Amino acid sequence: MSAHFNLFVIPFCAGITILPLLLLWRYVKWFRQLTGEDHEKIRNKLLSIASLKAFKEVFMECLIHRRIFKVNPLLGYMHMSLAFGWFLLIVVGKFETLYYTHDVANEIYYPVFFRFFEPSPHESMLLKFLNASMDFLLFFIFTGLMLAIAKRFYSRITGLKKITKHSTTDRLSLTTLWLIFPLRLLAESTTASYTGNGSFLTQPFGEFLATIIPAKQFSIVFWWMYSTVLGTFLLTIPFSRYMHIPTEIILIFLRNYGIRTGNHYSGFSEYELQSCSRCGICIDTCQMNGQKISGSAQMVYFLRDLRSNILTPELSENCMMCGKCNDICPVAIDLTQQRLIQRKNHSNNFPYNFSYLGDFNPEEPERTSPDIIYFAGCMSHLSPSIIHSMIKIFKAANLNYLFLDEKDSICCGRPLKLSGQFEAAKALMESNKNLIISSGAKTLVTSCPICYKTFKEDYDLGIRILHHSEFLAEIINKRKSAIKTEGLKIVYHDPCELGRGSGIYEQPRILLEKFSKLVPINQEKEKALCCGGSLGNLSIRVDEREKIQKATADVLNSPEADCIATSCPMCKKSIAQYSGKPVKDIAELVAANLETGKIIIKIKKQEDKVPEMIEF
Amino acid sequence: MKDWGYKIIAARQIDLDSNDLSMADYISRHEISFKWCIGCGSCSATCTAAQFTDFNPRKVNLLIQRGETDGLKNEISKCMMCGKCQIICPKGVNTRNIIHHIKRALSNVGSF
Amino acid sequence: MASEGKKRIWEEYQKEIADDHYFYVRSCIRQTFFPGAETVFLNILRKDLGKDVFEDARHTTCTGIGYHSDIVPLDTIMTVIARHFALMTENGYKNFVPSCVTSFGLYTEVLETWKHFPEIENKIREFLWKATKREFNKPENLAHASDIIYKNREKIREKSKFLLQNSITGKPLNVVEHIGCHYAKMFPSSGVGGAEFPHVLSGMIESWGGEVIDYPERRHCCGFGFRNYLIKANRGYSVSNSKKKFESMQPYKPDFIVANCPGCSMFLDRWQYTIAEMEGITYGENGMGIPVLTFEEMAGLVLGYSPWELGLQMHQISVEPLLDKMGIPYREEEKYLGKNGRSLGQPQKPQFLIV
Amino acid sequence: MSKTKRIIIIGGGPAGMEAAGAFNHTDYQVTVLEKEKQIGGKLNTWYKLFPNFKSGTEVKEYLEETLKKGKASVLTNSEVVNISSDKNNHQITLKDGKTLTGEAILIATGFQPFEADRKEEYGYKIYDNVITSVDLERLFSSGKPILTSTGKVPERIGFIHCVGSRDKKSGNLYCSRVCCVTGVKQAIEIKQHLPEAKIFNFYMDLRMYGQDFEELYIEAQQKWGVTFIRGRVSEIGQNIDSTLQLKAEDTLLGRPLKMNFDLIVLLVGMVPTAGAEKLGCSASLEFTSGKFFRVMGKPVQTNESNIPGIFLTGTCKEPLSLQETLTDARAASAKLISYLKEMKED
Repeated sequence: MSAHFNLFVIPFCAGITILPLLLLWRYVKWFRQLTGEDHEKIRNKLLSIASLKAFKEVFMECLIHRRIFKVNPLLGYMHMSLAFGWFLLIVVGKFETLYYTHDVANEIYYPVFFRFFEPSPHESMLLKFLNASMDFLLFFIFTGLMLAIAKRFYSRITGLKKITKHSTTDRLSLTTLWLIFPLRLLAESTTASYTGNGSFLTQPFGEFLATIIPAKQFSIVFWWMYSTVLGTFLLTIPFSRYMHIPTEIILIFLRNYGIRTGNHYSGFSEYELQSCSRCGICIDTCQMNGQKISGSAQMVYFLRDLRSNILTPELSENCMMCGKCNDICPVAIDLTQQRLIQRKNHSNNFPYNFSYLGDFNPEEPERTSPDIIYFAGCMSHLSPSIIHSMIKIFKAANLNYLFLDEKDSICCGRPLKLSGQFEAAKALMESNKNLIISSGAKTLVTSCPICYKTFKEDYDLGIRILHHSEFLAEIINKRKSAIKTEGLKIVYHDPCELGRGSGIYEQPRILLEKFSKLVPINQEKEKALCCGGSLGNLSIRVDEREKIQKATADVLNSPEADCIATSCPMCKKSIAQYSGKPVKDIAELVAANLETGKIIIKIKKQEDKVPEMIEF
Repeated sequence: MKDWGYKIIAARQIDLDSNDLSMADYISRHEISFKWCIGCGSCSATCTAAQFTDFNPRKVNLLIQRGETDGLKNEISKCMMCGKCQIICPKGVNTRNIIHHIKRALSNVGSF
Repeated sequence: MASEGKKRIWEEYQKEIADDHYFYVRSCIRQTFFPGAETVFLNILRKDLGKDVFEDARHTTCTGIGYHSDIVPLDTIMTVIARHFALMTENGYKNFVPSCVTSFGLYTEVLETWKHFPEIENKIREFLWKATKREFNKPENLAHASDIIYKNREKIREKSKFLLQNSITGKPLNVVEHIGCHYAKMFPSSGVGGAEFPHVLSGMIESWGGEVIDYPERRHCCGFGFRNYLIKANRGYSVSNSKKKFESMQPYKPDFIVANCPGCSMFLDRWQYTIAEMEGITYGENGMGIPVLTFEEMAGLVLGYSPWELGLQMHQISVEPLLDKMGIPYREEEKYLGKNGRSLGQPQKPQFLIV
Repeated sequence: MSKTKRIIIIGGGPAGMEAAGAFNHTDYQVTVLEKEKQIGGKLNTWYKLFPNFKSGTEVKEYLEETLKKGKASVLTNSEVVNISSDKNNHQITLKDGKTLTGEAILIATGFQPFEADRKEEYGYKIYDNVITSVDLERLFSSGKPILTSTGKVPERIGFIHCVGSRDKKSGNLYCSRVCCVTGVKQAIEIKQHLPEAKIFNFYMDLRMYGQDFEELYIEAQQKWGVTFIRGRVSEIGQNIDSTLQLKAEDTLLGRPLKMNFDLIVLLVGMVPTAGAEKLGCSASLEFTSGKFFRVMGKPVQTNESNIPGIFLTGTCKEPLSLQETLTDARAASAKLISYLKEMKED
């Protein structure tokens, strides 16, 4: 029987022993559910730089909360003070006891209740310092705690319009968490009041307490309460949102080993699901929430329903899939992919039959083995000026191109995929793939970001796939003679599928800057808004869709700009409905400027044998 | 019975008294714009699948509204879900969601 | 059902019907399947009503069946019809009375055509002259045989021995009246009461104490539809149409059907057998079907003619239940005896239909 | 100093009332002749008006105010049977033989609803549960519950558009213009009374030409769930339980369609008022193919008849909505005033 023991440590000990068992049990289960190749990846990367990267990330995200700092510094500080503060409290505490007892293997609870067990004041400077820093850390945590409590009642101070509505276990867990440090303060202070082992915070506070309550008698009560609350909190972790604290660590490692969400619900999905801290940052960033769209559910609620197996198809289908939440999620969960997986589970068995496509082949007699295949995409056919511009440019560049979907077009399949019908989508993709491969071209250019994304991710064509913005950025050059100042002032709208979806932010801008001046707006690139036309959302009502389209058009309607440019036929249509300014696809602008001669086409000799540089 | 060389044929007419409208009810429960269709036909005109087949979203919609669902599975399976019909619709009918729910209804028969 | 509207319509469609001196032309179908009907029509006119009716043995088909099967060219049809008019003229008659509704429709159509295109009439006159050296006047009055009975319905009521009533309860019988399509659908003004609510048969039924049934498919074709019956492949369509009518009239519990068109009488009668054989379905009471009468037969029964003399034994659907209701005496054993008292032979019993 | 000129307005309906009122700033002596025992014409029948459901009586009261301002003398029970014109003098003979003379005449004899029983295949006045849009308006105004002939609450109600309009067989080639929106309005009103009822409108085209008409149609479709089926009804038959069997083609599907109804409403079109033709002949006025009075030289002179001094307004010359009628009435009176001003005294 150790020198320092008291009954009140039991609750804490219970918590600290049971928790790891619970976690272990679940983590192993999920780990088993990982796919074979995922296991493979782990085996290969375990003893590599990846692990170190993971450590760094864990430190930056789980303790410092870098991503949250980016969203809002105050919110970041709140999380940091609690996480990092507590972490240090444990580390320094351990260090203190170590120094005190010179015994590494002291009881697990000993550091936690150190001041109870070691009542005599400290002589050594170092111990005094450690003691002080413990008080300081407690204070540090308190600042965060204050913010957290304030946020509950007035979220805007941390930059959040809306905060998550929590379940009962979550609320219980939350309260215990909040009580931990006040009780620790009370326990240590009251003890200090008669032992004098406190520091700058606990000592005076304890003496003050002693003036109003019989501190000596009370202190043991507080220690009991402290231990109990601590124990309860630890026990509730696996059943509450705080599961994210341990789980995120594992998630970060797995991610660093190159494991991704993929198209199936796997153990990795479980880790992702449990890593969601319900912080609710995704609620605010969601335009559906911003426009109060009926029946929409932001990711935090989507994941909640998914965790508790009550997810309805309607709920998972009412989302634009714009990926804004993906981009901002502090835990970097691949949210849209998670939703897509669920859509697949709901709809993959839907009937489809494209046998009518048979061996369809668009007749293209004269153009044999083209350099370039042009695939306009269904939506481009609804704004033909884009197509005309591209044709004009191909002709000007004197390229041997094949307009694949000039007359009869087969859909790229992404819309089917977005609706969860993966199998059906695959069938369409096969038909298109055959056409593309058989054409023998080395480069595919498309005008539709939706097609682009799917060509890149799902087709595996083995040829260059370019969105026309990339293609044009490549072949267009400013003519020296062109006067810089002549350029239009343009606001550029990043299409979801091209920007967040495919990471194409720069090429369109490089291109536009060759003949115009870009006007920056605060919601662009990663933060760009969804135009509202999205095929990702199946059920949103037309009037609600219009709300989003209008709001986005308003944001793009920067007073300095003469014109709004985008590079997606769908975005163009959506924005044009409500913007006061002309809305142009970059292809149209290029074509127009070619005519004015402000820009020229420059083509280097490449393997995909495109002609020499032409001036005209 | 003897073979007469001819049979009594069921009437070709739509009988709105005896037709089963449960599919129509199911769709309108899940997509209110289902019955906003005015039959203008712009969806069928722009339909990607209709370039290859006789698929006709307008007809599908009306046939379901009249409870004529024979061969529906066959028809609806032709849709590519590309969404042009929805962009073009002058009445804001959520054609994609309608087709999506027709497919859902057909793939879990009886549950609607 | 309000009669106000019907009355108004009937007033609008009152046609000219000659009172006497009729030139009567027979019907291909009627004289084949209901020979008694035409005989009794003549008897009623001559004996009971004391009218002058003339027939000419040289008269032929009007080609209506050929016409409605698209196999006889119009010029031929018109010439044949012109010949019939010539026979009428040669015999010094002016009032033309066809027994067949399709003939009546065809005659009306041809006369209407000639009215609007005199040149065609002249052409036909030439054809007829070239072919037969005959000339003709157009009839002053064209009426269908049922029009004549309609005109005289009250006189017949006066002489009636039986009424269209249940002889025991005195309740009026429920009668389905079926008007041949060619009677007034093409030229509403040529029919008594027009096309929508014709009065020619309902008039008779009402004055003879019956009650007319107005059922949803009343206007529907009997199913014959010429080409649709004559080409075997289409026959299913023909019988399906008749079935539609039976289904529609069934709830009204009709005591019998009366038609003014020989084709209709024929098909409404025979198809009941076919439907029974095909689907095991029978209409009317006790699986015996709904008796079908021609308007002449109906008039004959009212005037007390013997059912067997009327040739009702030629019907597929047994008329006995109807006779019993009306209280008309008949001797079952005489049903299949000819005038000479010798047996005509008996038809086979159908599988489902009870006879 | 010329004697006060006299204007005779034939017809005390909306057109007559509005026109009479528009003479308030003149010193002409205006007489309004109404054949019925009360003025107001059809407004005495219409319960609520499209497209905004304003009550008919409310509008009538408003027009009565306008009429008062006009200081016109109103003679009811005065049916005009003859007009004889001699240059600037027009003599009018009433049924009872009385005569009036005036320097100018404004004909505002309006329209009467098409007699639906002439469309025989629909069986109006034959089938107990076939009524017209006019009957329905009366029913609404009466405040009585909407019931079938057998006293049950109708579950399925059909509206048939274009009854007596755009129909050679009814002798009317023209479009009566107001029936489409009336059908939509009445469908909504029925839904307001009987939310459970299923309503089907059978139309050839929906001619929602007026301001707010299309909106009303969309409301009927989207808010009230009225079903619109494109196809002209061929015939109606009565079932044994006195419900109705309707036959039409769903022309958008190219399939014949059959269904039963508890109640069918015929949206009757406009025809010129009985007697208007006879009256017109007496004054040797010209007529349109639809037997409405013909105005000179459309698109201008839309109130002048072929007889100088005889003016036309409202639905006696063509089908018009109430709003159009009132506008036209004011236009007519303006024309009439300038005519009298320029009139050569003799």
